[in-house]
Amino acid sequence: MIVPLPHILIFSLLLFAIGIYGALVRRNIIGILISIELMLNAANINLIAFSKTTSLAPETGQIFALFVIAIAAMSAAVGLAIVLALFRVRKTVYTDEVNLLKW
Amino acid sequence: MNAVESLKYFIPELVLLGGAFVVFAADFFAKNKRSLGLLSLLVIVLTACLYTVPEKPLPLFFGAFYLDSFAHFFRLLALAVVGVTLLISYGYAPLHGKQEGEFYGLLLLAAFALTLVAAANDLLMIFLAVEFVSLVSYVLVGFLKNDAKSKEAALKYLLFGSVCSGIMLYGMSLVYGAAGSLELPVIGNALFYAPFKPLSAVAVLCFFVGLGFKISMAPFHMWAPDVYEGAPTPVTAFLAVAPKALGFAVLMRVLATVFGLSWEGWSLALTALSILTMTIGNLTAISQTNMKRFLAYSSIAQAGYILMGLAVFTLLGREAILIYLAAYLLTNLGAFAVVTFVSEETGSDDISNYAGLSERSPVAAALLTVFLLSLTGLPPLAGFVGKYYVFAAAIHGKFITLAIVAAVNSVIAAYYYFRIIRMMYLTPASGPALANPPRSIALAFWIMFAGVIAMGVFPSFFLTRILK
Amino acid sequence: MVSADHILWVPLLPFAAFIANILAGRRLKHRAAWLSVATSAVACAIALPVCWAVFHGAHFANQITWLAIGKGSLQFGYLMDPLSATLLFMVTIVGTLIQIYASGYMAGDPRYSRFFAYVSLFMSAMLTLVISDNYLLFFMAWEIMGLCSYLLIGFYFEKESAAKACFKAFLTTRIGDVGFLLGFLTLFTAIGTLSFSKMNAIMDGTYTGPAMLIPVSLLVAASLLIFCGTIGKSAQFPLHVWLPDAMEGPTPVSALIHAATMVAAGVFLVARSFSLFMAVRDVLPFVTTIGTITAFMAAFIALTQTDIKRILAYSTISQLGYMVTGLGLMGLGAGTFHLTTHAFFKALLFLGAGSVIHGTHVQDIRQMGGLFKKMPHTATTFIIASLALAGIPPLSGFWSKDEILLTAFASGNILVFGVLLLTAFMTAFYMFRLIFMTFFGKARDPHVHAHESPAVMTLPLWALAIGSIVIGIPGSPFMHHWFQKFMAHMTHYPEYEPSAFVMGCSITVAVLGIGLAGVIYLKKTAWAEKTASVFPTFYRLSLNKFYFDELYSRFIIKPFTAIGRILFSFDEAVVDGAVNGTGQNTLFLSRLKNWFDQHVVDGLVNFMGALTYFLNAIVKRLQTGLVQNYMLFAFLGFLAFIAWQLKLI
Amino acid sequence: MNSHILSLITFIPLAGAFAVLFAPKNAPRLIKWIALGTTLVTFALTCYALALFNPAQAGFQMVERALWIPQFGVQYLLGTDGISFPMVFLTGLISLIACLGSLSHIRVKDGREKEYYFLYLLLETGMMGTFLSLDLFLFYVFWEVVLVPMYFLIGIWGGPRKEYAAIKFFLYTLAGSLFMLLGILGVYFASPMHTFDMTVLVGIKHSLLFQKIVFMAFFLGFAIKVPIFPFHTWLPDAHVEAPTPISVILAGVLLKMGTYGFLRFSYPLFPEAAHWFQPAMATLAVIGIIYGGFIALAQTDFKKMVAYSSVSHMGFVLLGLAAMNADGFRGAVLQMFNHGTITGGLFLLVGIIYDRAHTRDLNDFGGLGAKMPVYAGVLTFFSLASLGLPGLSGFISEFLSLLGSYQYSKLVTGLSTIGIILAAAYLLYMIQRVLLGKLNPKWANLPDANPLELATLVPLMVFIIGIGLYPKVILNYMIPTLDALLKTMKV
Amino acid sequence: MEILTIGAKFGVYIVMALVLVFALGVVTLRNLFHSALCLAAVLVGTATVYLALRADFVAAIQILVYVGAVMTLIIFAIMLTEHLGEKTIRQTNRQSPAAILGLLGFIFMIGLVILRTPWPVTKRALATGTSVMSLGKALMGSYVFPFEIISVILIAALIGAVVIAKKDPEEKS
Repeated sequence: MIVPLPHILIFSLLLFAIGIYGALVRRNIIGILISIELMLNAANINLIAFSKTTSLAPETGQIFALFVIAIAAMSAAVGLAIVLALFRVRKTVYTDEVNLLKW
Repeated sequence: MNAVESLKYFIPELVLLGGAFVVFAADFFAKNKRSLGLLSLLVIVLTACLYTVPEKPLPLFFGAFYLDSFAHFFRLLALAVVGVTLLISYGYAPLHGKQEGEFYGLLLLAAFALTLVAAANDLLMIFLAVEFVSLVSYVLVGFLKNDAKSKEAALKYLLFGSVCSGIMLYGMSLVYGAAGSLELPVIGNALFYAPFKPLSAVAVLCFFVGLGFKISMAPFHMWAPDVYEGAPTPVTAFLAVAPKALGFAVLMRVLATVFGLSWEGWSLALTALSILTMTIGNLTAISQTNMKRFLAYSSIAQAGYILMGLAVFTLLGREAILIYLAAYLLTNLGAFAVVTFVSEETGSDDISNYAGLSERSPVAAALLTVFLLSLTGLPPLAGFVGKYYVFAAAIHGKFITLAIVAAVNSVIAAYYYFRIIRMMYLTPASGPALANPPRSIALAFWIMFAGVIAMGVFPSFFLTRILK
Repeated sequence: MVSADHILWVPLLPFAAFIANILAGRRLKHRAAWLSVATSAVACAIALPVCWAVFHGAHFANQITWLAIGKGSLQFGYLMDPLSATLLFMVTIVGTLIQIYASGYMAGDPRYSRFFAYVSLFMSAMLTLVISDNYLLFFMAWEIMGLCSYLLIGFYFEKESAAKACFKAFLTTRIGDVGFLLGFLTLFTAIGTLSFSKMNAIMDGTYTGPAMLIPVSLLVAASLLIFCGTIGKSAQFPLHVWLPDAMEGPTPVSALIHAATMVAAGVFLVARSFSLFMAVRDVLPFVTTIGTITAFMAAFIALTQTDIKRILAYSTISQLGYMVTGLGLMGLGAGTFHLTTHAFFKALLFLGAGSVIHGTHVQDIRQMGGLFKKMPHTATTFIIASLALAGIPPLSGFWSKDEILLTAFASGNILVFGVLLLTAFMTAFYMFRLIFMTFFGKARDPHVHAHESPAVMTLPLWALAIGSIVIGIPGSPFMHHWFQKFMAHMTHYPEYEPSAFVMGCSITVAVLGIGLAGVIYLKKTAWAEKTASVFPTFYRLSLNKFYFDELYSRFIIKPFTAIGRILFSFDEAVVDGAVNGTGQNTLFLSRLKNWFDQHVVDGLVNFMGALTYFLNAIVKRLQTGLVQNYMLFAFLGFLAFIAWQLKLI
Repeated sequence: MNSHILSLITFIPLAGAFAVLFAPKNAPRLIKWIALGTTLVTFALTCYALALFNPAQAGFQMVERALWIPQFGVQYLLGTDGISFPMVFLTGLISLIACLGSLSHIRVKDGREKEYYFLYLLLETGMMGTFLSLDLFLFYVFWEVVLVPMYFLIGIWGGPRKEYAAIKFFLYTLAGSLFMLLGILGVYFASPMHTFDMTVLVGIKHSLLFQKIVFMAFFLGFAIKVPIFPFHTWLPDAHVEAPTPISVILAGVLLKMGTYGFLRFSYPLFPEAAHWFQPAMATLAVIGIIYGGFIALAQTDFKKMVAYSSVSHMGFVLLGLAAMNADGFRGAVLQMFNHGTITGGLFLLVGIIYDRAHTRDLNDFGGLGAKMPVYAGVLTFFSLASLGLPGLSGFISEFLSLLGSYQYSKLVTGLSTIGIILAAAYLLYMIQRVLLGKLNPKWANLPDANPLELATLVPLMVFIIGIGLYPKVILNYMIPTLDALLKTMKV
Repeated sequence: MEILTIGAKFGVYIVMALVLVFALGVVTLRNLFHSALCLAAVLVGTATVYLALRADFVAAIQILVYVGAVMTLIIFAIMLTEHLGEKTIRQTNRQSPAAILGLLGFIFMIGLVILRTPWPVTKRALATGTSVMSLGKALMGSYVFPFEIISVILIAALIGAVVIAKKDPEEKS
């Protein structure tokens, strides 16, 4: 192991936190989607790291990571499709301008 | 069980999946897109016919598709929901002629995804299946063209859902690190180790976020009203029941096999969450003016009651969840079927449109009343059986405070359900009589009505089948 | 014991008349009266032989189980002993005569049959009461009489005064009745029975059943509470206020119910419970005091009244006080005797007054005068009755009144004796004031055209007059005080030798009273005003009936209304519009409670509702429609749960 | 037939309800006849059951037992005894009377007869079931079934504030009954064999603490229904706003369900707790009696006055219950029956005058006694019965209640008698304002009560007089059961 | 070797630090296009970390799928929805203080848990590296079901994305 496991975990935690921050504060929907990619990426780092250290079958974590990448790609695709569709009807990509539905 | 051996048990799902692709394909050729709806319905019926009750748990595909009676119940439930949703959609005009084929196909895929959720027994499959359901749901919610609300709902659903499943994924990764495996039972054994307790706590809460979002548990419920309001009404009906039920299924599995042994703290947490959920749902529902939004809050509150069973988590508690879900399915789908029809006819979802419905469409009003009464939990209707069960579980598990809070909440709930009933019966009509409902919708709500009554009057028939 | 079950027809016949009249009254028309009279007469015919037998020492009783209570049961039945025989004798005769009279008096009234229905019901109840053998049946009959009284006082209900009077009468007596009810409940708790004969046996110590320990305090409470019933029904101080107002009813009603029978039932109650009172003699002075106060006070008020019926009403109250006093002094025979005689002559007086009213259509004696010549039969009988009331020998009233005076004198209560003597003087005075102003002198009001009443009315007058004369004989020395000895069968009470002194005093005050009245109202009419101006306080006290009504309305209410004005600024209409003292009092209280009900009890619930809505407003605001707000909220919730679960909080 | 007589009594109204539902919409006459026929048949069946009923037997009779939900031991268990039978009879009677009353008092908009009579018959099934079921679960089901039709009947056909009154009634009762449900579950799980069967549950002894808690839970449910003092505020609203026949049902039958619950469930199941709560119950009874009386006195609304008088009179039922002795119980059950007939009659009378005058303001009337002699006579009759005039039924039950409570507490009894005086005051004050005095010229043309209206009142009068003169007739049916109950309560 | 190992270790730390810096850039930069570029950098950096953890195949996929496909998609979306370099509009909403506070708490608590947890480290796992072959075998063996499922999901997502993004045929543009 090239770096101690906890260091990697803290690294991924910080990355995850930054991702959440982005999701919480970015106004642009695409920005939020990007931030979500960060979050998934952070989780992937965890999976890879653990697969290296703890797993009985080392492939497990990596395979999980692969699937996560695939899912991330798909949700990005669907997400961006929705953004485009929304942009078409609302002419905006800012979340705080998308609040027809409330209360 | 390896892949080839598993296939023979997997035929119904294959039929479902194949059916979905057939519908997608047929969409290119079929002139009459409407017939695709019937085709989809046929697929559902066929699948249901092919289902067999698993005698013993079958770990199909190396355990990735874990078919036991629990999974069987939920796949039946999923199929039922999708079937009724199909019926409702078939009579839902805004969809007519607009990519109808894709819509039905996606619904069939949703049924397939839900089946996967029901049978998921490791972290990977849970994540995949839940994401599958979510992705299909996002698309279904945003299906209506040029409908700002529909798109907005889809967007909110997507963003909120992605963040929540991100958090769940993070929690899964931690659990994986601790146990070194994705198998639920292995994880359960590993987490039994005392120093993992804080980790367990964090992990279980991460699961609560990811699945709590699905079951609209407070404080992860806030997407629900907006999405329910914005989505096409049949989709709302689908969302209000199917993902929620399956969310409960996964939660039950996870809690039972992973955290059941290692750590009891979640019981208290769930008690709090249950109270929070039902209270917030009920309090907010009081002042709603949009029918779908109103039902969204109501379904949040209902989730709170179901959570009672989860919090108690005795045998009785687990049974209570199943029973409640079955009752909830019948009642809510019925209600949504009526709501679809009324919104369709009156042109909006406003509760004020329901004024004098008893004169404008006596049958719809009477049925909706029955469904609302069932939601209130009045005997002899299905909702009462469910409510009875969760109360019984709470009392039996000595969760007295929870039971009392739930009782008080039920009174508040009765108040707002009766607001609608009052609107329908005590307020003068706001327009001319409504036309007869489309046959498919009528079929849907009559079936649900029969179910609600039958389950209320002869619960034992249902109980033996559900609890088997 | 011998049975005489046919006695049951006595109350049942009038009841049948009641049913017939109520259901078919309109079709019966004037025959309604004959139905009532006939049933009453037949009842009389059945009752008299039984009474006769009892007078000769027989004793009848029988009962059936009516109601199961506790481990035992309540027996209903009749009891014919000297007391009930006496009353039965009196009630049937007087009742029948009065109904005959009423058939003439009420002629032409639109609710003619209704009247006789009520009267028959009353007769039925009164007769039931008389022959009943236990407290519960007694009480039931008692209450139904109260009802009839209510209905008959309010017979002319179109008059506001009548409407109010009947309400007042029922409510006031009901206060006493509740006491009575509690009284016999207490008694039941103490001795386990409500039967008169059983109670008498227990009190006399002749009871043969299992021995029991009787708490004396309970008996005292029971006797006092039962006496409350008497106070209400017999219009004793301080609940006497309803009786004068009750004169709003038709005059035969006043005669029957409010003079001869119902009001006497209160006295009868004490006589019935005599063994109880004798067992706890400590309460007797209380009874005496109430009786004496009532007797004096009512007579004093009667001195200045001008309404012919009101004078008689106060006279009735006064005479009832006499009876109560007699009983309070352990004079069972004396009290009962006076009760019987009084029934005859007071009924006669009322009927006479009714005849006068019938003939003149006025009630105020200041508008009358010189009626003797125009109404000879009425006047003659009226004078006979007055003489009897005043206590002029050998008329019946003399003997009975003398008996009470003798009891007072001989038992050593000189103060009581003195007061009673004074009362007797006043009685003679006001009665003859009435007679002189009504029948003698000149006609004062030219608009009054008097005429004699028809025979159907005068014949009963004469019958009663004869009764008033002779009915005293059985208790007089001519028959060796047979009646008193007869009563002594019932229970042991001290007997007194007749005293010439007492007789003398009695006759003297009576004559003095009559004489003074004659002087003032026939010769020196100015003296009346002069006396009034000499003693203004007394005059006003008497004229305003000791301000009882005013006291009741003002003294209990005023503090409340003051608070009410300050706190709730109640409109005066509410308070002023109330009927009477208790009415106002309770009205106020009930409004207060109503307010409490609406604002506090309901308020709590509404508060819960408001709270719900308040929380709703908060929770609703969280739903901003901004998805990132939702996420933040969810995330913070997630954090809070982590913190809680990790025990950081 | 004999073996299923109770089921027939319970479900014939339901069958009638469905018959009404499937009747053609534009045949109001047919619907009315179906409804009337159904209630009549039901009443006839109760009379037939009366003949079958063995008054000397203390236990449950005509028991019908079948498994309903075996998973949690719920049985379809019907049976009757001396406590429930008078109530069933009362329900049959009042339902018939109120149905008759509906013919004249319910002015329905076109086509709504169907809804009305459907709900009405559904309500009857609920009431019958409540009184007949011996299984706690079944009881709860029927108990709740009553609520919904009631909501609609008040809400659709009620007075100006009907919506408020209906929802208030509904929520109050629902709140109470939910707590009762929790209590029922508590009892269920505390029983070793997990059963709802009353006949079995009676034999189980619980700890005092448990008894107290569960008694409280049941108490909330029943107290709201009775209603007992602080929970009574739904009553005036509901009674006043409800249409006349429904007021009759409310006062005549629904209130009894609460006190019936005490006798049927609370007392035999939790005898020790019952004794522990005895002072509290007696106190609440007295408060109810006096409080209701005072407020009734202050009312200017005729119907509200009658409504509050119900609070007072039901206080006597509670008083008898609180006495916990033979006389008290007999008084209580009898008072339940009597209050049903008397107050039911009073509500009908209010309805009659309201139909004519369209006002219920007492101060607005006056002198009607001359104008409407028959009406006046009947009104006076019912008022007298209500104020406890001996010879009429109300007296007997109040007397027995007082006799019972006297053996428990003299103070309580003494205070309760204030209620008797108050009853006289408010009822006579009402009579004075309505019937006596000068005729308000506004009402010069009011017609007297018609035969249809009288037909609803006369049967009640027969019962009132009959029981008043010879109470043994009905008491005999109750005594063995009540004595047996008393025996089980001796701890 | 020593120096090489230390150097590599040092290098990994530097990469991790850079990744974090770029990640901050992703969420804070006003220009969304720049954010996207930062994301690319983050993804590449992460791939480097994967390499360091001897997950070569995943690293490769990361570069291919993420940087290659997803980034392209995102940049297309950015270009379709707004003009490049639009800097004047505020890019963050008002809840960032609350978010920062919450996240500090989150980092603190989760960090605590991470550091306190005795992560099991199996020697064997450390020793054995994973080859692409073993991955492939696993994917075709015990993970064949999820593998097939993900293809279904892909189809569903594709159809969904097309359906959503497609213009209404009846709409008159």
